[in-house]
Amino acid sequence: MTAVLTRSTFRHGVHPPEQKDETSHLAIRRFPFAPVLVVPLNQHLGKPAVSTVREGEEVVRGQTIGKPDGFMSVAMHAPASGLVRRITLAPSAGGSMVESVFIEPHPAASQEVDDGEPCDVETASSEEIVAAIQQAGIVGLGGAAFPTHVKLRPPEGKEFDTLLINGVECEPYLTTDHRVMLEQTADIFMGVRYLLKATGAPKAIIAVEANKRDAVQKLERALPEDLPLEVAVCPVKYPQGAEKMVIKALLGREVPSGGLPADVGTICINVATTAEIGRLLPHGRGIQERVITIGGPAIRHKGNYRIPIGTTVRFALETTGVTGDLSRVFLGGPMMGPAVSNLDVPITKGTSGITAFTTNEISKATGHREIYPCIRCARCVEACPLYLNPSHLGLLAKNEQYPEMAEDFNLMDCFECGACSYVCPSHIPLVQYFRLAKKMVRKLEATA
Amino acid sequence: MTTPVQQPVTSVWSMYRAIVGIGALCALLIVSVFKATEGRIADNRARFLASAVAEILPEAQWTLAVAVDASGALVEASEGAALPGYLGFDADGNIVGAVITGIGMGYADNIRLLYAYSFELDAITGFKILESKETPGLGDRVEVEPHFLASFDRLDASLSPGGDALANAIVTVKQGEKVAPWQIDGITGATITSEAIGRILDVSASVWVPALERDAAAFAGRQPHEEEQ
Amino acid sequence: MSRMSRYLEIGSSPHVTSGASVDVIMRNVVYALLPVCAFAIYSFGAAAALVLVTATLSCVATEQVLCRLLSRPSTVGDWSVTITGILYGLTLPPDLPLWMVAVGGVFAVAVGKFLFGGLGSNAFNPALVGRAFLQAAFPQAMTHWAAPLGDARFMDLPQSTLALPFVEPGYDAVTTATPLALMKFEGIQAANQELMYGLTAGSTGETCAVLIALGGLYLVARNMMNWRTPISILTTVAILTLLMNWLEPGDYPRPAFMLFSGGLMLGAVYMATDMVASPITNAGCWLYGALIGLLVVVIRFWGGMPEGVMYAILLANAVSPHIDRLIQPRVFGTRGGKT
Amino acid sequence: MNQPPTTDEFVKGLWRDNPVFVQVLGMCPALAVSNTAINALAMGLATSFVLLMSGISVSLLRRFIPREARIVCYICIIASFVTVVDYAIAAISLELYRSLGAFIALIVVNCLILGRAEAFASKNTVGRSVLDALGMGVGFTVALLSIGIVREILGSNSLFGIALFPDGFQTWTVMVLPSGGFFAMALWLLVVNRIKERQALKEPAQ
Amino acid sequence: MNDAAHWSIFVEAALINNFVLAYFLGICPFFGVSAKLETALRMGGAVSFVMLVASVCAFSINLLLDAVAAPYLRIISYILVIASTVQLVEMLMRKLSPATFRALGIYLPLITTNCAIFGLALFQTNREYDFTRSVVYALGAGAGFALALVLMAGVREKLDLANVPQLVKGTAAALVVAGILSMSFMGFAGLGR
Repeated sequence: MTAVLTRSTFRHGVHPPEQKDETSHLAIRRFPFAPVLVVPLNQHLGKPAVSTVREGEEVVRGQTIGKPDGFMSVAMHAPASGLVRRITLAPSAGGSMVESVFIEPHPAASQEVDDGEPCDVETASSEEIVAAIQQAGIVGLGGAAFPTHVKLRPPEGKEFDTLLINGVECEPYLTTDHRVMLEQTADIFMGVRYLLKATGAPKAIIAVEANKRDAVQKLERALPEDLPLEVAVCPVKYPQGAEKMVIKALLGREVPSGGLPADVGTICINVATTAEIGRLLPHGRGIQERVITIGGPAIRHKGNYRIPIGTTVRFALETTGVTGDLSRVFLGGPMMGPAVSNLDVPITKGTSGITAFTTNEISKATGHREIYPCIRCARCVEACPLYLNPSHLGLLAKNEQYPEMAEDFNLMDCFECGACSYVCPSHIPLVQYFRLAKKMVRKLEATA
Repeated sequence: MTTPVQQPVTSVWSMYRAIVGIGALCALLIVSVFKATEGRIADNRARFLASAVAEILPEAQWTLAVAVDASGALVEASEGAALPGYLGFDADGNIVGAVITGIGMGYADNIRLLYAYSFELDAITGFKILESKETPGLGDRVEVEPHFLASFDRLDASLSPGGDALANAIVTVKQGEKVAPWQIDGITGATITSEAIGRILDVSASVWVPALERDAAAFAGRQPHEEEQ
Repeated sequence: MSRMSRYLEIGSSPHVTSGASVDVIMRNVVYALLPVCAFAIYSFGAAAALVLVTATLSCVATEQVLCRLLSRPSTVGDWSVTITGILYGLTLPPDLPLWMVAVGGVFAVAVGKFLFGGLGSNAFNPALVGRAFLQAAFPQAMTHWAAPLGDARFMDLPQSTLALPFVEPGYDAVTTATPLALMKFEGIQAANQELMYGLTAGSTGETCAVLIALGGLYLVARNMMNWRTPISILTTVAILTLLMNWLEPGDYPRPAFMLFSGGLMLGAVYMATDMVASPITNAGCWLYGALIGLLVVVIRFWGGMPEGVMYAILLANAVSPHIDRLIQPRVFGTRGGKT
Repeated sequence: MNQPPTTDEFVKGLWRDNPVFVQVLGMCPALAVSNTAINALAMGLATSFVLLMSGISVSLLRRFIPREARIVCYICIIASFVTVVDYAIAAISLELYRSLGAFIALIVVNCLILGRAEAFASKNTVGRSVLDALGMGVGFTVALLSIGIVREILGSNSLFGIALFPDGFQTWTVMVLPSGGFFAMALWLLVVNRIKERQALKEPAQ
Repeated sequence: MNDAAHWSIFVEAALINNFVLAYFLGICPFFGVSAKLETALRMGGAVSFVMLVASVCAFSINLLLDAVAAPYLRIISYILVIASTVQLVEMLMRKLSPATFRALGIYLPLITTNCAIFGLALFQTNREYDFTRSVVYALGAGAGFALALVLMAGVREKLDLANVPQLVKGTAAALVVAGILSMSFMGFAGLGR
């Protein structure tokens, strides 16, 4: 099978500078173990895992240290062999304190990964694969950290006709999926096999943006004959990596407002997640590390690193080195990545990168940001991939009319891609408004 | 309803009593004021008419209200006729001309005007705006613009040979293009209003002039009623 | 590591922007207007220059003073009031007394913009509010047109230009009528070339259709104007005129005359496209443009005034919130995709 | 309820509860016939007269009028006095009558009058009602006059029909047009609001 | 008898001499209910309807008053008959069409003694319109009233979200908007001749 070169994409969207050239050619390197790894038990959406270790206990790398608490939860594994120093509350990237396991890696340990019960793709049933994925602690590695196994079973009365492997990676600066596609091609194909079996979908498509030609070629060349998988290339546009957008771009299907991809017979799995499934399940292992891009103008040794979960941002930055005045650090890319105020927060399963800006760069990127009133130039309307009206939503938010925003203007559909803020000539912090507004609406709904 | 039951329920009788009583009081008031002012108002009206007539038909000593009935005949106007005309008489009872009310849509609202018709000249010899809401400074120039008013020295309104229509329709033309006696020299910048005046005159004169020419003579020799002096 | 011990800046994502800025957009509109201004001065001479300068200065000064009075930070720097001033100046007769220009300028900014809350809140185009006020206040002066390309236009000022404040202006003998007035009241249509190149009488900036269109193209090319609005207006006017011409040939002017005469080009390109007072969606802009076109044709053909662009745009401004309410973008996933 | 009349009944209508600028009542006449000062004055006086007379009548008859039928009775009384005023003005000056037009008859639906009858006169003694009506009437007249003066000076270059400035003053036609009415009233409202704001700022300091 | 063309009467009443923007009639409900589009629409509908009723009433009253030669009873009879007819219609509507009543009904008591309604009755009398012209005039006036109300509501809803100075908020802002609308409606002058 050959790659489908498609011109089709979603409507609207923006074209921020890609900034991927500095790291896209750098092979994934292994990151050293930090003196202390902070492993939050809540690295996914849903209920936190329940700790299965005690303070002072020795753990082996890959050993389960947290078991899933119900269906909307996944297992947690030790990222290194060492000593559980403490189990206590620690700051997280989101700003709140979460229960975390502090592990001190043994400097002398071999850091051999502990294998569990393997799950053979040939013999395992669909249910067994789903359970294995949950036990492997697999979540969406693209950033959302949604437990993958939850997505895999089609809802009652629906079935999947397409498995979409999302290798779009539209955020500027990030090149992890790109490198994974180049270097873990076989893992991806193995992962697809697991996923096809688990979901019952007859075929799979892997979506790649046109700026990753080498990955496309690699995938095509290595594509096994028996795998019903095709590679589709779509034009570069932000935020094509969002689930709804990539489904629209490749299949022309619109996920209903408030609905799931399953409603249009599609399941969408991130390419790195797929690779991890393919890599871990045959050995019965769990996630103890992930690939991230450490980049941005303030980083001295930019690159793609396989980094143990729980490494603090501080340790990561100290290892790669920083140039200039470090001014803003965010986890992920610059469009959606949350800025961190505290460098001691750990890297989790959902962290796809660390981007660091210097004072200089920030002022260059964001200009001198005088906030003007909205002049209704409609650029945000033209940018919003969900065809919302950010201009009017912004006005309503400013006047604190939150319920109206949700009821009449589909506020809750917003996934905070940042396209509106990016284009706004009045520099109105629209995404910030919407984030707050969504929080307020949820609060109102909860109290109502 | 949780109306507190403080007030005793009003009897039907007291309601009738109140309404009828107040109605009677009001009726008394209104009728007495009407009677008291009737004379003065009539005086005022007559004076107003007289001053308007004096302006556009100075020869007339007194006037008689007339109207055109459904068959097109000139008759003495009944009280409160909508758009009355007036025959102007001199002291000897000779008819010296007629003053007629015309109405029509102007630029912003209805224009109501009086115009004078001369039997001798078969022409309209002047007009006076009674009511208009034309734009001050633009539309109201019809009352002051000399070349426009000059058209009314003698605006031809002669009848066709059959005697039942105007020989030539009265029409406002562009400023400076008046060539015929039945044309009104328009005002650039107040075109709408000046054209409206032409149209009002044309419509009104088409009805009135045939009736006047045919029947006015019958009224000759009338003497003024007392209240019209 | 000392570099990492400093305070980190907390900013909400996205951490990059496209670099677009209101003042840049506004400044570009001013650039686009400069050729139109230059032609106005070339065509009508020193008087037009004075009108434009007075209009702009009065608008800018009003904004500055009002900001000061209400203890708000000055908003002159966003250039929007400069656009208002220039646009307003471009809609005035070239020999309008300067004191009237100033009165209208103050009104435009104080009432048309500031009372509504300044930039982004004005429900009506402020320049047109100012002009409409003058049209209502001084109808004679506002319908008094100097002939273009007069011989002494750079040396002598019309008598009326320097009329003392509150004094009725006197006029030089030579006046002329605009092409629209000639058409409406005299039935004479100016030639296409005259209209395109601005060899006719009219407001300072409305005469040269070519330069207006060029400025508009520049702004469209820079994505600073929604081209749909002017195209919709012009198309509607052209179609309706063609229709009337076909129904009753002779009574109505030809479409080209309608398009290039009067303030239609200036209004369609620069006034109707005022983003604040026009609908936000593209579909809304089409509808809004069609409404303006319809009103222009109705007022020009059947109304009392030869020109209707100003009123048409003001009325459409008032309708625009309703257009926005009716035509919202269809939210993704609310119609169901292909399956 | 039957307290003795106080000066406050009179004074409140002038400023604190000014019917036009504060309560925003009776706007139709305030805008429609305020294009000249003389019209404004005549309208103000006519309205005050009706206000006063209906106030007295309602107050006098308040025990006689049953609650259920009060509105219809008030309307009857008001309409009668309006008819009286209508004829009186026609008798005094036809010119004035013509320029006020239908707006005299429209006094009958001026919310101010029915409002005062219902809210005040029906609950208070004749003395207090008279003071209240006078205060409201004067307040109404003054408000109308202040709008009318601005509109007449700018719009017609005259005051009470007397030409003001020598020839050559450029009249502002807009001020005699309807839009001028809106603008002139808005201007006065801003002035009044500003003064009230100042007062409110001062008060807590005392 | 006034013999203006029907369509010109309609255009004149609706646009040129708009009851609100040129005659200032019905200003109270205009400012009162023009803050939200929903209420503005309903009020516009209710006023149009009552205008129609009032027009028919006034025409009949006039016939009667002319017959008995009692012009001095005009004001009092107009107001009483219009007010009571509206009451009757309200009761009928409540019985026959509860849906319409819910939509318009609550506004009916508000407008029985509204200047716009009463003004309509007076103006059609002054203009000496015949029956059909009176009805057309009422329809035009009602349409114009509703139009002004709806336009006003749109702008005011926009102003709700805008940065209007405290001093101007409320009636002053509404007056300014009405003034600008009134100036804009001057563009219609001369139509319908």
